[in-house]
Amino acid sequence: MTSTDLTGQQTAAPVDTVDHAAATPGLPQPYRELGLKDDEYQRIRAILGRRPTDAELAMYSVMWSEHCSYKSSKVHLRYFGETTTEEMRAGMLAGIGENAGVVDIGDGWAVTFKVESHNHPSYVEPYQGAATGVGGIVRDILAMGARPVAVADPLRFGPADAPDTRRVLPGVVAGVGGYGNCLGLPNIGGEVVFDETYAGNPLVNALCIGSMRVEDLHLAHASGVGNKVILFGARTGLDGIGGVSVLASDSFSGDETGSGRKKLPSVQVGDPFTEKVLIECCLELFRDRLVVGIQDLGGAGLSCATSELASAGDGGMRVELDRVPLRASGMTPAEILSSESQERMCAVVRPEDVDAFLRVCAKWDVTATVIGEVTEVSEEEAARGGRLKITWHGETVVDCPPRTVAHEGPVYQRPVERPADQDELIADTTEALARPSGPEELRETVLRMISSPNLASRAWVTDQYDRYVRGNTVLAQPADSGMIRIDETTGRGVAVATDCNGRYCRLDPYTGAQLALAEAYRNVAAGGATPAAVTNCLNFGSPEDPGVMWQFEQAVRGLADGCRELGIPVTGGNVSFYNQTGSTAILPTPVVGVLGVIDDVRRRVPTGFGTEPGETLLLLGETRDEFDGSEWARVAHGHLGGVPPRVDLGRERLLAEVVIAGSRDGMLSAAHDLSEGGLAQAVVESALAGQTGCRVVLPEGADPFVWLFSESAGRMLVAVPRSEELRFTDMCRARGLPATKVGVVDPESNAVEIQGVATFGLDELRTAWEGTLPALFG
Amino acid sequence: MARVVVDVMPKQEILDPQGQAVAGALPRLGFEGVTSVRQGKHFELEVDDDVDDETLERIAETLLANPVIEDWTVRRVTVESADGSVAGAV
Amino acid sequence: MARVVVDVMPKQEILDPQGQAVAGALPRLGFEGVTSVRQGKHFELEVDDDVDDETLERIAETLLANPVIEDWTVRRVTVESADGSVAGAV
Amino acid sequence: MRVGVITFPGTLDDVDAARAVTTAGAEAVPLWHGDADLRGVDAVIVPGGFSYGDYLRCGAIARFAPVMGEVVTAARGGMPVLGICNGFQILCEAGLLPGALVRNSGLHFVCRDQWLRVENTTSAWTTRYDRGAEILVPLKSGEGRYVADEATLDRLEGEGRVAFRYVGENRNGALRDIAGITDERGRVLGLMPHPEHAIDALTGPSDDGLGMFLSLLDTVVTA
Ligand SMILES: Nc1ncnc2c1ncn2[C@@H]1O[C@H](COP(=O)(O)OP(=O)(O)O)[C@@H](O)[C@H]1O
Ligand SMILES: [Mg+2]
Repeated sequence: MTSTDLTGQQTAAPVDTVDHAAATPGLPQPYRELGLKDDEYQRIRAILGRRPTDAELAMYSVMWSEHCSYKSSKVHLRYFGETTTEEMRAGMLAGIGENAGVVDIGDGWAVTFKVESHNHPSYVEPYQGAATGVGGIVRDILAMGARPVAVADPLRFGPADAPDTRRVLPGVVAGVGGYGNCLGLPNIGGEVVFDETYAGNPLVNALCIGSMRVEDLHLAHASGVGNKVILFGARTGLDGIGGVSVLASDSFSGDETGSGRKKLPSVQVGDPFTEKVLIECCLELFRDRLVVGIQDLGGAGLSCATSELASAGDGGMRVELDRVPLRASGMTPAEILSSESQERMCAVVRPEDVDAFLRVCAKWDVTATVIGEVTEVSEEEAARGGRLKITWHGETVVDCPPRTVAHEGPVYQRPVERPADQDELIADTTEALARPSGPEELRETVLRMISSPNLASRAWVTDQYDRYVRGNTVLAQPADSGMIRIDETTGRGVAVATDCNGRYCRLDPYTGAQLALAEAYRNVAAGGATPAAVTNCLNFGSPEDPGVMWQFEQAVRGLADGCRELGIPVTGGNVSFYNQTGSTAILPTPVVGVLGVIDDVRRRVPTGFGTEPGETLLLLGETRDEFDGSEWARVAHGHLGGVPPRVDLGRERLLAEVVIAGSRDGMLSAAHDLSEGGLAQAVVESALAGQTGCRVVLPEGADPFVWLFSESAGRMLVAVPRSEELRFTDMCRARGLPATKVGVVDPESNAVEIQGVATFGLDELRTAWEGTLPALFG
Repeated sequence: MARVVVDVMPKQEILDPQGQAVAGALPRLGFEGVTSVRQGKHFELEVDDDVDDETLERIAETLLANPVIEDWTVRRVTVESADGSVAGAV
Repeated sequence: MARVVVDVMPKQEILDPQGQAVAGALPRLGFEGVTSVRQGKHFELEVDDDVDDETLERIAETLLANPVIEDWTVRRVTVESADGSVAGAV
Repeated sequence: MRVGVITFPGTLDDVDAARAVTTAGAEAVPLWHGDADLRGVDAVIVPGGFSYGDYLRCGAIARFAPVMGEVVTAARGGMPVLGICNGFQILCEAGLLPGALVRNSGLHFVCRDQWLRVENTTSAWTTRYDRGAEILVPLKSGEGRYVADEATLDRLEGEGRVAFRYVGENRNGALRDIAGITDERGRVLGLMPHPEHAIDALTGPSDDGLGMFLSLLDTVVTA
């Protein structure tokens, strides 16, 4: 095999070919260093009938990793499919298994969306980790044939005042912004959550939405014998190779004196400009119908793209690896196959279209190279999922059934066990915690809550993101959901929200996942859109911990059962395990993204008060004494225990229907869902968003503490123009949705008055709410 | 008082999109013969005389460069020519 | 083949917020004695031997630096030490 | 009336600029960076974005594009040219406008709804506004801090070439709160904030930006 020093000087050593592998069955291979277990290695040998070559070993090891193969989660994720009814599937043009789910939104438009995690890379190198996280999810969406049209970024960090958070958060935010802004994708939502379990394990999830005409959907497959495989975009370099560099190290080169490659950093650097050009180039290729199949290169690089394309097609694939344009000299076949260089795509193209394809690439100054073709396979090979043959200067270095690489990785039934301390945790409720009493303490609690890191304004973050670009953003931060116009003529659009309260999930992962779903669903409805589909990003600790697997199993079941009850399908998602430090896992964090559809974005419902001269405030839903897991319990007592708020998905559905009907009939001038921080938080946010004061009058006999801070689910604060009040409350009554009058908006006032409790100047509230993050992060 | 120059460059194996963009632009502007460009950062520090080399090295490593993706060099500059160009000595 | 280094710095009279941010961060990290920091760009070009000094100067002036706000120096680098640090000569 | 909108690799706001032109009632004509051809347009918009990734310096590479040679010639001949954000940076790099745009003093990219005061109502792009009027448009840039030497700033002020100024917070630290300037003849306008994102209160903070495109119509029609 060839080994190289960092300056690219080649030291002659033969490449490990298939023939060589067959001839040297006993050669020791560093499979453990590459993360493979003994039995997994033996399985590869059994599949191939010989030892793998270095290149094959690189491919299998990265494709059989947890990240690519879902080996610990697969058995559980099946439940999503099992719980999806035909009716739910009706609007789905592509679902789980494709790069991203695709939803028919009407008027001939389809929308695709997906969230993905880039957690660990963002801890190692916050800027580049976050940037390439955005880049990766955007290419996923692009590979569906869609134009990426918006992004969102659910983020989680350690304590806001921890020194490491001061390193990680600004870098992550700058990276998300730096990449997304440069791509010209409006950032329309996300989350920023602080909790000590995320110290050392920040969660950087990135979501992208794409739109296309229904007939333009492209799926990744390499069909049509003779079709060419074209690699285009950035050159392939040594970045992101990480572990595979052991294949080039001394101990395994069989040459004790050779200068092996020192272990490379597994960090990738993003080039958003190249990606922007790649997007435009791809869209032109799609428009000109020059693409038969397409796949993005993400984690696992060419290993993934070639094996997935080949196994999804109807033939085999032959790739000449030496044709791959390189950025570094002396790269080995194994390194080329596992490089995670960003901003690359792989397409299957009819031979007669190759010239036109290359012309489009040249117009955009995008490097494009034919690296192989779709080949004919025997019936026997076809039964095994085709054949992938990769050569290096004429010698075969990979020869395998691609399905065994891409889809037939190991599947584990990991032990699942409810943690021993779960009962203790549930028993430790908030019942005994001291509550504020009297106007003075309540007043102080309001200010302390709205300025706490988890409830304070996110403007420090979101002001670094372009939310205007493309000119279709109708709702963005601060709003319950981001909403964009898809069709400029009809006004049809989509809304998206992501949510998860990891504290609730820690107390009860099943209910917690449903609460995450319920909140995202409610947030989408608050803007006036009809929830239509779900994506998720399941962030958990180590799957080798039976307690974590229990959390995972419970969360998946809760989410899937919840989706069935709400009648909206999960169209895709992503799993991120091993988010833990030592034996301490992060809070179970199944981030749920809900996509909604709105037929005309002009009827969107804003968050801020004051768009109509006279407005009545109504609280929809029921308020119970529910403080376990609440933000108040954290802020006031640093407490986590008990059971999360009750979830009633039937009620969520009704609430959404009423709000959407209100939006359709022009009965609502503002809406804001209640979640962390309860009613007080919602009132403050809506008053500040509209720069309009209000007077809150709680019902007779109400306990102001409970009414102001409880986190009961299934509630929304709405502002109703005076003229619509009767009509709207009649509708609520007729449909059985509790609606309580809790005050009036006062356009003349610069204050939020909570009668009998306190009066706050808008300036005072703004200072408290907006000051926190700038004071922490500059 | 001494002047210290720290140059920070992307590591060889790390992508340098900025350098690439410059290299790509040169031929379009009619400049031939430049085969590669890499772009990094250049810091000029004025430091008290009692700041030792080890401290400078630590400053470079912890603040000026990101060791995960960048290499750096630290030089004390002894001569400053009139046009502002510096002739360095380590 | 020759290596050319171009350093580009913000003009003295132009505010350099990046340099200031670094200077401000140093004491917080426990580094004393650095009285000023300025941040600019550092380019390393590999050029064919037939590229003359005048061309290099034009490359720096028209592309690498913006004369309205920046000063620059161009040096051909003759020695490269083992650790990758360069000792320059104009 | 035909208004050219240039697309460089990395341009982002070309669709928005074209939409604004159309909304104002003119025809938007796409211009490609690689073609040294203005296709007979009456005015040109150099839109926002990250041309060539904004690597090296914002606008530094784009200004050498073939189309820019034509723009410079046409502008010197009096054709109205509007550079927005990255376009403003490109016009400065190209020498059509004095000064430069550098990193925001806070070192962060800033996206916010920004109040501007209209200081000049005689340029090709500002006749529809009242002097001293305040308009609300998005500002979104990482390198939006306008700088020039004192003499240049004094000259700009003296000649009434400061077209727009930031009102209230000046988040990028631009000298003398300058948001936009014109050339000597008032035909070329460079502006950091984005009027093309403020043509409809549905998708922007206001429709205050439309006035710039309507002003152009007046200018060209009466010319
Ligand atoms: N990282 C982020 N990126 C973009 N937008 C964000 C981010 N974090 C929060 N936001 C936005 O800020 C607003 C407030 O966030 P949050 O309080 O989490 O909303 P909610 O409670 O309604 O889910 C929302 O519009 C949300 O989308
Ligand atoms: Mg909400």
